[in-house]
Amino acid sequence: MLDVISLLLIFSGLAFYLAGTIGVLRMPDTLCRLHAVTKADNLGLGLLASGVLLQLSDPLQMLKLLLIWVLVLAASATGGQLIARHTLDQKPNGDPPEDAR
Amino acid sequence: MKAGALLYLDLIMVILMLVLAIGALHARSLRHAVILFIVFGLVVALAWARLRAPDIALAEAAIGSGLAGALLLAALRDRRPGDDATRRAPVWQSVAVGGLVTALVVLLAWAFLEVQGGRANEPLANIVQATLHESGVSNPVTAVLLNFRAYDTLLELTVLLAALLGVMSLGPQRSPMRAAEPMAAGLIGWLIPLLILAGGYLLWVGAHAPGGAFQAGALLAAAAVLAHLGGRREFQLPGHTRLRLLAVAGCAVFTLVGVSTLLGSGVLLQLPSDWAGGLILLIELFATASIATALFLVYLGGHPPSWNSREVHPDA
Amino acid sequence: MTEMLILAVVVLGATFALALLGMLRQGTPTDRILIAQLLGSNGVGLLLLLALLQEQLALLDVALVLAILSVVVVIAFTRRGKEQADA
Amino acid sequence: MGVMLTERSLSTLKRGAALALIWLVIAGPEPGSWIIGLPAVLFATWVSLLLAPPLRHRIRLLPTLAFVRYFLVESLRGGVDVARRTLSPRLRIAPGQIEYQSSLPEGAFMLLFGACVSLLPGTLTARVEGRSLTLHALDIGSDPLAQLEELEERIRAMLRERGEGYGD
Repeated sequence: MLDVISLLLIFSGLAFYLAGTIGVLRMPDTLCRLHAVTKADNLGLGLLASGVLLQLSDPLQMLKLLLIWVLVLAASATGGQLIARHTLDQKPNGDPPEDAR
Repeated sequence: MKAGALLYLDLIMVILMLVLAIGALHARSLRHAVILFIVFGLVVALAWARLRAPDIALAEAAIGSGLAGALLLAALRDRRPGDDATRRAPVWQSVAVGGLVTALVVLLAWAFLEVQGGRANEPLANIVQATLHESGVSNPVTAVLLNFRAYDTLLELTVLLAALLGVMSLGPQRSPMRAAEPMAAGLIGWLIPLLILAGGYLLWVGAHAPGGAFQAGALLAAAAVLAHLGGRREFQLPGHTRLRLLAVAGCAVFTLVGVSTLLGSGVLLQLPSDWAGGLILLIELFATASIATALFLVYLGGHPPSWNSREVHPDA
Repeated sequence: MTEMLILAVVVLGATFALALLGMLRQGTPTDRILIAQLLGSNGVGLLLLLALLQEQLALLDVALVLAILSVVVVIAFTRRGKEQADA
Repeated sequence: MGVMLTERSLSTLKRGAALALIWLVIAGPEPGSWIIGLPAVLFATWVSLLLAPPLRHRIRLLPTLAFVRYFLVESLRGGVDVARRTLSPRLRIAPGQIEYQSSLPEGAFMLLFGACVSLLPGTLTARVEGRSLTLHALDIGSDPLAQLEELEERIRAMLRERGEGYGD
């Protein structure tokens, strides 16, 4: 039973990973792509990690998994913002010359 | 799905590594090349994980992808216009490099076959496992690196020191950055303590599980790189005497231990079994400090202002 | 269980490859660093699955290190653009 | 003076305890790990206090738990929303930018606000400047303002102004 739940979580995580990737490929510009990366991907990792968590026995290892997830969550929410800001800062004068090459 | 299906994953990784390596070499611009190189490091780290070599996966994730990525991006920032001109190498250079690489591949293939089926009577891994209890640690990789083949590691530390000396001769360091905007500063503010803890953990865990001085040093160096990127002026480099001491501490302590074992037992770096655990931790502690110092100074890309104060700066 | 885990690992590996091919096709460096971030998070997922599959909990540590250092790269990338804009 | 001192040492202790807990999670229960762990935690605490000074507000426990629950549900909705949009054949998006003025205290809580906005359905923080936020919305027609206000209200519920020692 536990195995079934765990696999369900892992595979639904995979579905969101896939959705995030397709989102990145289909979205029209950088800012829209960031939506897909920060949201779908985090959910993917969250579900996958909880699926893996059910298979562990040591509570400290479970907490470590939780730590990894929170870390990726916070990092990608803020990292996404840094990229978004970077994009906005470049916008007024079009793509900077080094992008054009 | 049988276990053989994992072969598909391995195949994907091999193809990706080749695509990325070629892509990085033939990228449109240096920026593209650097980003492809960072992702290459990521895939290599995953490949090591797949090969059940977490020690190397850790080192590759920390140094190959993370730290080297930050270093190359910083180097790009500093380049002057015109540096980016993609100069075609002369034919003789390409031929010479190609020849050397081919020779290396042949040598590696030969070494691989030799280890696989060859003349060695017993696989090395068995010998290591059989004598692991004498090494003072329970992680076979650390046992090899710091006990059985300690002089290799000592020489590696020396190579890093030599590289550092080369970088220090390049001129003054990268200039400090302006203070980061609030979001980046906030992120850096909680990442640095976490990197310190993770570095300490890898140093400690190296004794019985994957980890060790190189990985730990890389994480501490990454913490310092973040402080530089965030423009945090409250973290000053130590003065030049202390900085020099930090840079050579790893080699020095390692050599001291080696010489004392030479005096004690007559064999260089023959660690006595009952002390080995403590000695290895001691060496790793100082090696971590030196590696972190060296990697960060290499990131700075030149000597700190305090390094040689007698030098006359032309633009002063 | 093991068979399904293997399937999951292969599917995630294929997703990784798909994102990477998208990266090679995409234009600007900013888009590429964005996809690098996506790949980093895919990589963490792969490591977690491999930790379970290969029964190597040390791979959790690799995932932790990867998670931290992929942000360091994003910071290094975005900070560099900022400086250039000022120059 | 005495009150301020205790406030300060209390927040130092809290920071240190949090980092020690993280060490325990990373390194595991073996007591030997504290040979490296203790100095590492002390150093990390010192550095952490240099980088991020103690908060001026106290966090209330129950609203925080409620917030965690709200956050988990919303990020699930956010992921489902963006997945549905991308997978629909016609890519249902109408992107646009919004400026938002928040009344949260500047600093850590604004950053938390900004980070959470990025995980709510359809919105992404692009810039935080003091109390004003520049957002990018995936569907400008879906009125993102209501959910921003709710998020802000829930963050405000978590904090309580510090009584004595406030304004040091």
